[in-house]
Amino acid sequence: MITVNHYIALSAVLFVIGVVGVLTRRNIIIVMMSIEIMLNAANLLLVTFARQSGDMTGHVFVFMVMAVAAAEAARGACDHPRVVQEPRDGGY
Amino acid sequence: MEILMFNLLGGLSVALALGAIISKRPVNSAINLIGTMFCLAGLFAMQDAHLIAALQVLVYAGAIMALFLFVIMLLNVREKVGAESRRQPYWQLLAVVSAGALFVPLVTLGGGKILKFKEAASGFGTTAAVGRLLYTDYILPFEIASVLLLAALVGAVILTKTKIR
Amino acid sequence: MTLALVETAAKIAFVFGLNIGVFAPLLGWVERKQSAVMQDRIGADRADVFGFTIIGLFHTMSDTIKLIFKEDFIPRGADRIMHTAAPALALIPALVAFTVIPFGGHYTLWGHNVNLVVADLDVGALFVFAISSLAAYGVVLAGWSSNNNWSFLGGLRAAAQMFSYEVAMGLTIIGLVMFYQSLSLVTIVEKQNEFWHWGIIWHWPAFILYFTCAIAENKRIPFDVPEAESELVAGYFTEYSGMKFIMFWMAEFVEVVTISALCVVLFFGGHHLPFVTDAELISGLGGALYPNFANLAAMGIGILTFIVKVIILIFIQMTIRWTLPRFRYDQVMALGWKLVLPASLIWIFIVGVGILSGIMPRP
Amino acid sequence: MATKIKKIRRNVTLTLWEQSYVPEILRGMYITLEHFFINLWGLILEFAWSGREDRKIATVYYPEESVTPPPAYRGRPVLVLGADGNEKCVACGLCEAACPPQCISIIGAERANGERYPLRYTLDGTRCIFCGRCEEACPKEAIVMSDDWRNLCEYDRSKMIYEKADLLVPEEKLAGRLAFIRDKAFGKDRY
Repeated sequence: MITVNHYIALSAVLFVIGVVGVLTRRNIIIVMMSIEIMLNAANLLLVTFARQSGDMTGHVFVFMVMAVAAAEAARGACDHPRVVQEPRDGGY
Repeated sequence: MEILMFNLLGGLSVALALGAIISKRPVNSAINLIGTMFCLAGLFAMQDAHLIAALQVLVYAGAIMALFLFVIMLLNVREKVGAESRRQPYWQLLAVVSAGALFVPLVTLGGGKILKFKEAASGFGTTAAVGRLLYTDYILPFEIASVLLLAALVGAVILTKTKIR
Repeated sequence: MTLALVETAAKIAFVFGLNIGVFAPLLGWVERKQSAVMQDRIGADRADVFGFTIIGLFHTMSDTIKLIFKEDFIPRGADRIMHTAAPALALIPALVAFTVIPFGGHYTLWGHNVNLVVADLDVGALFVFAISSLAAYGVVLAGWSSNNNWSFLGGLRAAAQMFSYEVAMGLTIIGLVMFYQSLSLVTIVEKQNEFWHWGIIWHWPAFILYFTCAIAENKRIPFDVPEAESELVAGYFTEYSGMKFIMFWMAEFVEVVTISALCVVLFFGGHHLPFVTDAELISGLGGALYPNFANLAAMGIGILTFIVKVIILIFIQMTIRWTLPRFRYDQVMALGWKLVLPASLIWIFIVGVGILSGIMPRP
Repeated sequence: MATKIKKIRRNVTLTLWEQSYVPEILRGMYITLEHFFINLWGLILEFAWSGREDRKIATVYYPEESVTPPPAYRGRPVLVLGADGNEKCVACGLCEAACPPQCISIIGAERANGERYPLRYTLDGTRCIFCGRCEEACPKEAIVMSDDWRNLCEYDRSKMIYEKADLLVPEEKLAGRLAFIRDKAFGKDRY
């Protein structure tokens, strides 16, 4: 029987992986991907609690998180080539 | 059946996320992360969040990761071998400490209260239900999100243009 | 339970057999022979068995045999794992997208309710777009892992083109979704029961836009810049040979079929015959006397109608492929972002106005 | 001579009708489909009975059918064998001199009646460029370009050096080409 605790545990593990990735890697793209892992861990938790409480507000929040992540990725995608072209600000 | 699926998808997502932050080449880590997104989409679908599962594949695995992969491939052209230097040791210490701090509640989770799922109401998580919520109660955040995306779009265009006429 | 399993297995076998067994090899032949007949040539007709050539159909068999026994070559410096995985990554999404496409309606056979779709998802149309967006990965990784400049350029072009047209493709469907009030493809087909509710009647601009985007998404002529022979040797599959090479071709052909099937479902009423509703068809076949056989016959007619419509759309795609020259790369991107995307947004607005003012009666 | 200058518009501005793509695409598709259905009908007729002329087919089934080249076609150069059984060549050496890649070499001799004839006439097929200068230079219409385009390739280069016996072709087989040369050299269209 799957309980909410299973999902909380999984979400925590994923979040920790994301944190470790941000703190240990220096490649800015991998750092951004680690942030995506953390966002996804939060999304999983939101969906789980939405399901547990029977309230779909969590889904709406996940939707917003996805919109923010998409905006961030779009910004990052055009930012990275500029950072790499001028490496003195330590981006890469 | 459910527990088997959870173990499979959850284990796979953790393994792929680990692969994403460990692997040396950015392309490999991007591929691993796409796998993680897929597994999470499966987990969303297991919790009756059908729209969110489809959006997870469409937005995360389809669009965001594709953008990352695109950037990595463009940068790969002038990638130097071993370009990545190690962080300072205290960063790694901080990583270990923060990971440990987050694992404390995880360990105590087993001893705590066990929250069980209720039976989902019919129509839970479908496109119609979530859409209705989005367009009634949460219309303002929804519009703000759309403005945010528009701002990101315009910003991206301006950032990449070297000369603006 | 077991009956449902058997039914699902039969439907999956039907969809896979139709795509991999019938359409994919046959389209290779059609593409050669149709182009030949169109261009006043004779076309492939040399492979024969005991002197019979049956207008070149044996070429599909001989090609398959040839490709199986060809050397499977991986260039030095290529990423071996990605190079092997890329063709599968290109082929699988094209096949998976077909699972939510209904190729028939609901039928009652001996008390068992049969719904002719592998998976009736609530988010059907969204699922198709989500899966088809993944098809880009196979192409991009193929270009990247080959360690070849032509392949790499082809992969980059494919990535930019596919992601651009995906946006426009998603937006062209919004008008239809507003019209039919559902994302589920099964519901959309059910609402096209009457001929006057077919998507093409009200939404023909959306059909033109969608068809353009779909061809661009599939990287076929006139949008085949990622594999432009005269510029990049063969684009992203320059370094592929044997079965891996043919998997890209199969992916392309399966996508042709998927696009046509999706068009049929969204715009041409799916399995419905024009002017005949499902209930009329079943009663016309003697539904009162032999309900089971009438249902079975209606099912056969429905599947046949669906396949005929798909074949007509495939024929149109092939004709376009052999009629038009290739766009220049900047023209492709300009068409996508400056013409198709604004046009689809305007179309959404028009549909909204039409629905609210009651000009477009919703089914 | 007055040169006729045709003006070409380079920066064509399309009309709105043309810019909307779809009608023009449909027009193009109409043309291809017209060919398609005419040829498809011919294909069906060809299955029923041989109705090759019902198709617009421009290609031929090569090994079974082959094209007859027009008389102006320059194939393998051959020596003309006269009606009397002797070659017309008098071993004057003009073709040898005219040949740009110098693939012809002649050793002349004299018959008992004083007529000259080539004892050996060697034409190196690996070097011939099918220019037809030998034919133009020849005063006796003894070497002409035949319409033979099939026997030009060998697996071995040594087989491509043609001796006199390989080159001789009876006059009646070359009648078309000979008439064409005469017309070209002495007729109205002489250049």
